[in-house]
Amino acid sequence: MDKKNIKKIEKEMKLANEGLPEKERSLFSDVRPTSVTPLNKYLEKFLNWARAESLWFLGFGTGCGAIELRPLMTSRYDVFRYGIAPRPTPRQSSVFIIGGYASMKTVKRIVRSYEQMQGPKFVIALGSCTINGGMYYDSYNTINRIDHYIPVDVYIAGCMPRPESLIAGFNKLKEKIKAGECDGMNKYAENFDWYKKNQKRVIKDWNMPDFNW
Amino acid sequence: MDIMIKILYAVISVIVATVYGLTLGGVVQKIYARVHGRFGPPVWQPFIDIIKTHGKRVSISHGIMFYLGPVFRFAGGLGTYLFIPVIYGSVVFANFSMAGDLLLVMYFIFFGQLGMALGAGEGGHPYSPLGIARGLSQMSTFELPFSLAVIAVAIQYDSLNITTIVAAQQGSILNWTLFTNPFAVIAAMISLLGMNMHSPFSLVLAPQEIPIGPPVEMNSSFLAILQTNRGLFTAAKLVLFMNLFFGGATNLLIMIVKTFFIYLVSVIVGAAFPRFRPEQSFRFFLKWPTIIGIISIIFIVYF
Amino acid sequence: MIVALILGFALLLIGIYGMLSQKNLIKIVIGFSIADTGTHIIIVSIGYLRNRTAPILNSAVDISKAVQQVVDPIPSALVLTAIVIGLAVTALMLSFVVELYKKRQSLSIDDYQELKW
Amino acid sequence: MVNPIYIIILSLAAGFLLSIFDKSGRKLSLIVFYSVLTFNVFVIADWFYRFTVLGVSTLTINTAGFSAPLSINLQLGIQEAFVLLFANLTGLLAAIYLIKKFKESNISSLVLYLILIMGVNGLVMTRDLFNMFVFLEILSISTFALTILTKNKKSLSAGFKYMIAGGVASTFFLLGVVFVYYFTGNLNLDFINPSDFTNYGLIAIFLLSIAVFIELKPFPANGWALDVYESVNSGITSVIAVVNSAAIIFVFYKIMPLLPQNLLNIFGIAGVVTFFFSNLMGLKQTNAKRLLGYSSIGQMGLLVASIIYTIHSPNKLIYLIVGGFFTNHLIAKAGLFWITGIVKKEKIKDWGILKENKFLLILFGLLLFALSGIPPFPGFWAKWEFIKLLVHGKMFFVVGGILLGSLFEIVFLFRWFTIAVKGEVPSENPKISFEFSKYFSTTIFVGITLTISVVIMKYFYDFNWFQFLPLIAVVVLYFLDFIPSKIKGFLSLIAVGIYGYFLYPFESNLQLFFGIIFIVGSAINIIATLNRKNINKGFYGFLLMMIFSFGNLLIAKSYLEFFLAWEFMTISSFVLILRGKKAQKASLLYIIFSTAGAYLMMIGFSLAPNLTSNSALIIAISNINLPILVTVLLAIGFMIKSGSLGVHIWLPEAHAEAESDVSPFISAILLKAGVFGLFMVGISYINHVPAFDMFYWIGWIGVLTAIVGAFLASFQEDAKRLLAYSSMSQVGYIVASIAILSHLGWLSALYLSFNHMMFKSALFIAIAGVYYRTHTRTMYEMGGLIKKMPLSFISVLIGIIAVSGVPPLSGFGAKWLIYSSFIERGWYLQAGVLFFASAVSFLYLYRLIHTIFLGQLKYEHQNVKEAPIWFLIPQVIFMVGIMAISMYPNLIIQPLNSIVGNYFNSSIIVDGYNITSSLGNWNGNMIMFVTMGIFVVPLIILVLLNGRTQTVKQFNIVYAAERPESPQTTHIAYNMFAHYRKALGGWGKPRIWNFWHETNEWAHSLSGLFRQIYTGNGQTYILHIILYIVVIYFIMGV
Amino acid sequence: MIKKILIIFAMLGLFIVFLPLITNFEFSQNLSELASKYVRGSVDELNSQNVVTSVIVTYRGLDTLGEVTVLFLATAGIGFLLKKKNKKSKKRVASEILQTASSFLVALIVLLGVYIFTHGHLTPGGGFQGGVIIATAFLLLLLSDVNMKFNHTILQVVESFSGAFYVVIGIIGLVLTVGFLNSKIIPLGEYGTLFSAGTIPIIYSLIGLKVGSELTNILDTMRGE
Repeated sequence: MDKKNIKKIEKEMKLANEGLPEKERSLFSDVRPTSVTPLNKYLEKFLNWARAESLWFLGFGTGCGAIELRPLMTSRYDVFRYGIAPRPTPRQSSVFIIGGYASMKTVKRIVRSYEQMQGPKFVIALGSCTINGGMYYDSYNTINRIDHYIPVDVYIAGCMPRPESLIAGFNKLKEKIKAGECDGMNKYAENFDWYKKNQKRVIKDWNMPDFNW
Repeated sequence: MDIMIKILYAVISVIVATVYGLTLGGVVQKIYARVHGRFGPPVWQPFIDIIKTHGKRVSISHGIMFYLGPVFRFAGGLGTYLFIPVIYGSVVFANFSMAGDLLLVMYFIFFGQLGMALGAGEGGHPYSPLGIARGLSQMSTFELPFSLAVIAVAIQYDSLNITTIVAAQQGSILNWTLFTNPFAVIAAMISLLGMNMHSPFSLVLAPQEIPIGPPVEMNSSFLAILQTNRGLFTAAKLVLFMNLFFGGATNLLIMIVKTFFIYLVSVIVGAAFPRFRPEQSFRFFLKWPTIIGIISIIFIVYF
Repeated sequence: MIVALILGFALLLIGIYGMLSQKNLIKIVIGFSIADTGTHIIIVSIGYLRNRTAPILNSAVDISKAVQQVVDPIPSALVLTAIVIGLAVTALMLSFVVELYKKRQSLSIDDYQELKW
Repeated sequence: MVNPIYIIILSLAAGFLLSIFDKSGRKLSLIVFYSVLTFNVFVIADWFYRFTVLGVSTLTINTAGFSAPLSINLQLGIQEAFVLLFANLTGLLAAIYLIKKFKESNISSLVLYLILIMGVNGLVMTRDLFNMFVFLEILSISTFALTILTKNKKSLSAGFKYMIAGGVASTFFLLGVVFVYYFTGNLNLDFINPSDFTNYGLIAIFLLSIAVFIELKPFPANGWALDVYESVNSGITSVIAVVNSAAIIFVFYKIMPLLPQNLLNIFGIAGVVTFFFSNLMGLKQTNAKRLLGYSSIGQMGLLVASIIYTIHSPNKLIYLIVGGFFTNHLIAKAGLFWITGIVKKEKIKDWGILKENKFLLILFGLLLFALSGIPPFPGFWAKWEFIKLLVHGKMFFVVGGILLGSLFEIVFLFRWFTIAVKGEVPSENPKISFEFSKYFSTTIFVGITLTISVVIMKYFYDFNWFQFLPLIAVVVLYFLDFIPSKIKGFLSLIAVGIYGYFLYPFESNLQLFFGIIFIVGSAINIIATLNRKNINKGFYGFLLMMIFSFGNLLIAKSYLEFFLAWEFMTISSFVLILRGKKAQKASLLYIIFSTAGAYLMMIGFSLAPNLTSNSALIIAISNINLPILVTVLLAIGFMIKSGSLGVHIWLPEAHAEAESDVSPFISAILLKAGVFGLFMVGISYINHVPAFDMFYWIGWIGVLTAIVGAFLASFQEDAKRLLAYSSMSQVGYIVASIAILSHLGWLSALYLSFNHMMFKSALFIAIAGVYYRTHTRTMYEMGGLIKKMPLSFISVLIGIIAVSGVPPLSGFGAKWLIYSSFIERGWYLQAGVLFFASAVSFLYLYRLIHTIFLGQLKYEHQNVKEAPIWFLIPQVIFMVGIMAISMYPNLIIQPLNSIVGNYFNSSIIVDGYNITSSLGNWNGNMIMFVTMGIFVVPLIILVLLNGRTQTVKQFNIVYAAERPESPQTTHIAYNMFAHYRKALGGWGKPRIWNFWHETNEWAHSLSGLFRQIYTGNGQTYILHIILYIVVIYFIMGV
Repeated sequence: MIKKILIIFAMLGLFIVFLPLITNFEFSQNLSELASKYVRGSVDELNSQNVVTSVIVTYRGLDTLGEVTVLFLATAGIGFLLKKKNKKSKKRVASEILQTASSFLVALIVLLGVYIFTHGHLTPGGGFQGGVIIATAFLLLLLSDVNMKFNHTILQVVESFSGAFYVVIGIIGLVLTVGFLNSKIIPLGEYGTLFSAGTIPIIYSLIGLKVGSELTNILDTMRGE
């Protein structure tokens, strides 16, 4: 391909960032996320093991379920022994726990934080509300299915699920990771436009770039 | 050819120190967990964490300085370590200590901190400069008692050469600076609390106030390098303290034992105390340890 | 003639006192004039020699012994000049007073202190 | 050859007839008037020429056909001729200045003026006391009448006060004359035997002299004079202040032989007191002419004191001192009064108008410089020699009074000057009307004072052309000023090159070293100035003047040459600083502190023993055993220049407010002049160690300077101010290292000096580039510029690494040397404090680079470009230099080792790249390679192991799941170390600044307090006079 | 209050300053050497009866020239200061007696004045005294007729030329190289007569004229105020 075409394609690949005012567009990256092919089989397997054994979850409580995260870190449940630890910044976390119902306002933050996590990244949807809306199924202000907005790896049903269930969920996630089944990052990149469309449908005051690097 | 062997030795030395430092980190986590009444992560958790972080598929960078920040940091750790003779009498662990003396080591510590500060600064996150401002300020305050202690040591042994200082402490346990000039050791050990940034002096990372401070934007391999450095740098500092105040080490085992106990001081204090506010921390360092440091100099000059 | 000397000094002091204590511009000038006059009297009295005559060498004086018979001519010469000068200064001062009065309609020296510090 | 009596007769005859001539038109009378004045000048000039060049002996003119005691005789000698030439010339020029007035005014004004000049001539020449009285009265009456040349209420009342005061004084004079006659039987000065004044006879001489002295306006009996100066027409004021004063001072000089020594001493002290207090009271004055009045009165006091104290000195010295003060003060004062008449602004704050008129501004500046005793004007030489004389006579109180008074004078004169250059143009009447005659007179006078300056430099001192170079540079570039700035810049660069070539063969390597700092450093810094656009009037002239005076400092062979170069340096740097936009206060502060330092140095040099060899001062001084007092004074002088703690407050202001391409010169080079001076003191000190260990305390001051400077720098918001405090801190290190007085100490001082020159130049120029692009120095208004100005960033990065002392760059070498030397010397606590300072320096260095280059780029800087090439070239040169000496420290350590080896035994061993001291070792080269190696390792790891790296933009940050609001709110920069300040608590208060501020307030309060004695009431003034007479009488005691 | 105390203090001080001059004052028994020379010289060299006049006009001639100048200056100064305004002031008309007497006396007084200044070298008197007397004549005129106008041109011419001639006489001495203001440039004449003592009577006459005209001028200027 000649240079002109490459440039043209690159330009098409750029995100429009239409939600931003003109003067702010230069402050945000407008690069589209791409899927990443895994490394060769054995290396990937090794890395998956490491990813599974060192699960750093993002310490954001996005809903009422976040209350169940706290006991995990205390001496009673002590998830540290499974290599699970909270992390205060999405840049360094690999697990995002959606703590229950997600209001329109929260979805925006969830999307933003999710996009800022570095892949491979995993999502645990906690509680019924994240699965089908739960008791808020007909609320005007909550979404019903979180997996319309970000890819989810493990669901933990219940209202509220107890910490034990959470630990079980983590273990399930570990198994899935080790098996190489958790590829939410690539899924999100490949179906980016679909996810974005869903997100933009519920988030009205979209003042972010289309993809939050 | 000589230089190649030298480099080979240095590589070995660094790897040993890094592995030791990371393991020590794991052990400390374990100790902390036990203090809390937990089991805690496995001792090797730091290694898994590093592998995982390196294993990230994507990373973001804010620019060239951001990219080089962790490199500076790790180079600082490496340098600090490499300019210290780790084991007295050992060729393998002598590192590049002939390039300079104690002052070089002390100033090389800044190398990594400065680089990291610049890298974090380019990240553009407000927490980074906040953390750095705290870190630099605290650093300036604990350097004062530490430097006083170092000066006391230099007076005592009439040398700034670490090997010479270690050599002077050989023979008997009573030759250790710990016993010959206890004030200097006290001042330096208090400084070490600050250096290790365990609570009550964990101002920089302070996860609850400024979520982890400077490296808030660091991700993937950048973070992994920082984690690696943490092991190495801890080891380097402990070795330095061991050399200056605790008679050095004649073999690896003694080094491990000694440094472990030196570190334990920080850990115990850290596990027992809550965090200072920044100005409390600064005032603390400028007050008691400084006075003790001055006493140590007076002690060594006049007694 | 010691009396003249004392009188001269007295006038001098009185004149100066007048200059220092009187607020009226014209009185100050008068004070100056008095002091000036006092000075002139002092000058004249200095030239006086006991039992001698004026230094005019007409028939009343023996020319060959004139030196022993006349008073000192120099102070007399000086005082003449001094008087004229005093007159000139006084006249000029008075014309200043006139002009000042025209500008401000006041003769009090306290009213002319806008220049200070 | 005209009989000098004609200048009296002709004036008189013309005076008598003028009103008749006037009947046929003003033109004729003006022609007569001016031709008589001109005739006078020519006759006197002719005689002056005869006396000075042809060596004609003193001329005595008898009148009435009788010789002296019988008749009145006149005398014209070289002194009379000098005073008369001066008075007549001033008279002529003042008349030209007043020509417009004379055309309109009553004929009487011409008559009065002519006879005034006649009176002066008579007064100067006559030898008869009573005749003196007559001429004095002629002078007084004509002056009284002329005070109302412009008639208004103020001038009238001032004239009246003047008359009364004059009347009282002349009454006393008359009394004195008569009693002198009474006691001695004589009126002719040549025939009066001072020994006739026994006991009560002294009262006669007292009355005589006190009257003359009152006419000389001593403090506090001089309120009338001030009022006259303030209110009377400028032309006439200049005559009163100059011509009258000249005549009366000469009268005083004539009767001096009659006075007993104790009375002379009293008058001398009274003169100094007058000088001191009038300058003190001048501090608070806001009216231009009254200010000049204060200055004038003060200078008269100084002149009296100088006459009294020099009377027993060799003739040449008297001419230099008295003549110097005389011409300097009178010319400058006349010129300044004329300028006030041209400008027509009463209030000093309105003088900003002057900058609209460059020519007038230059005249004003020159006269002001002359008045304040700045070289090359005569006042400088006079002051130098006078202080020397007084110091040798151990009259330290007099010296103190004079210098303190001079300092006050500097304060108000330069405040005035800075207002003229930088002040606001007043809204009403913002134009200066042009009158040729006024400009003519002023210009002639400026020309004369310059000529006299050259004459003094040429004939009294045998300076060679090198010492003139700074002046020549200014003059030459003044004439080349029309050329565009860039070309002038290149020319300057060439000039500096040539200068350096001529300077090069130094006598010692220490000189060579400082030569490199001064000349090469300046040359590189000049490149940054090439960025200037337009014409930049005056810039390069003063820049070259400064650079040449740096060089001249090095080769100065005597104290005077050194001090001369020092003063040239001060004044040129002052002008350069003043060019900054808001530099009014800063430059004033600078000149005040510099002058204070210079005065201390002046005393110091005066006390110093004579030099014995003909080498440069820095070499010759090693054989000189400086007394401890000298050492202290010189050291303080030099430490002021290097901004040591306590006297540093000028430093941040000057650095910050100077133009951004001037700041590197000030910081990187000017401060080194102080360092050079300290070395000089040290060289003498180590060869002749006195009992008092002064350098121990200097060491402490240096150390405290370092720490305080570092803290202050950390709390700045202004980039240049931060760098300024950083300079202060770094120079503190240097000073402390010098104070160690050991091989290692001096090595580190020199090493750090060189280093500081390079990195501080680079930093200041980098900031200059940033300022050029962003138009702000406030750091929190910037941020994220690394993306826009990467080269400047790298320069700053290398700069701060070098400052901080982090290996592997050269800064570490400095730190290593310093700590080694301190510990070696046994200064442990000092070393600890320095260590602390060094740690604190990270605070400000990080703040500098972070808040400008890192963090969030602001909207308004989205389109900023890299700094211009002219800023980048010197930065690159300095960076290469820093890298070179970092990599190969031998390049500098080796020569420095040999330089310092001249003074101390070497205490280090240099083996290849390894430098070993008694304490430890340092291998810069190896450190560099190891660092490079260990830097590459993680870099490779990173490149290999990192996944797909996406470079993102500034707002792509984790922001607690939100997005940043704006760059301003996201950039952490303002008050970055607030917590530290909080932790410091009371230690963070600006005590030193407060101290100087309070000093200033107190000085002004005192000024306000003292000047209240001038109530404006004529009667009070008389009271002052009478009391003054009484008090002096009682002090004299009969 | 403070001012009053200070005034008293100042006066006391001055008194103390002057006191020794009074208490220790002794009249000298003999003429000073200088005075003796003057007395002898007046006869021997100047042929002038009045020693004071010799001293004033010849020995200390420069003083006298200065004195004249001072008076001249005062005139000029007052003229400069008090600019004429032609305002018709209504002043009381002088009495009949004064008017009549003055017209009668003026000529006599002027004559007396002239006598006094021409005989300055013989009798007590001289130019200044004579001039003043002449001026009193004009004062009388002014008193009798307030609106009287003097011819200023004549006054000025007299004033200027008498001054100028005085100077010229002085210069003649210079030209003849016997010294400025030397009175011996014309024959000394016979002792004790009107035409004796060289230029003294001439100079005194000029002075008389000058002083008279000047004082008249001053009086005239001040009249309006």
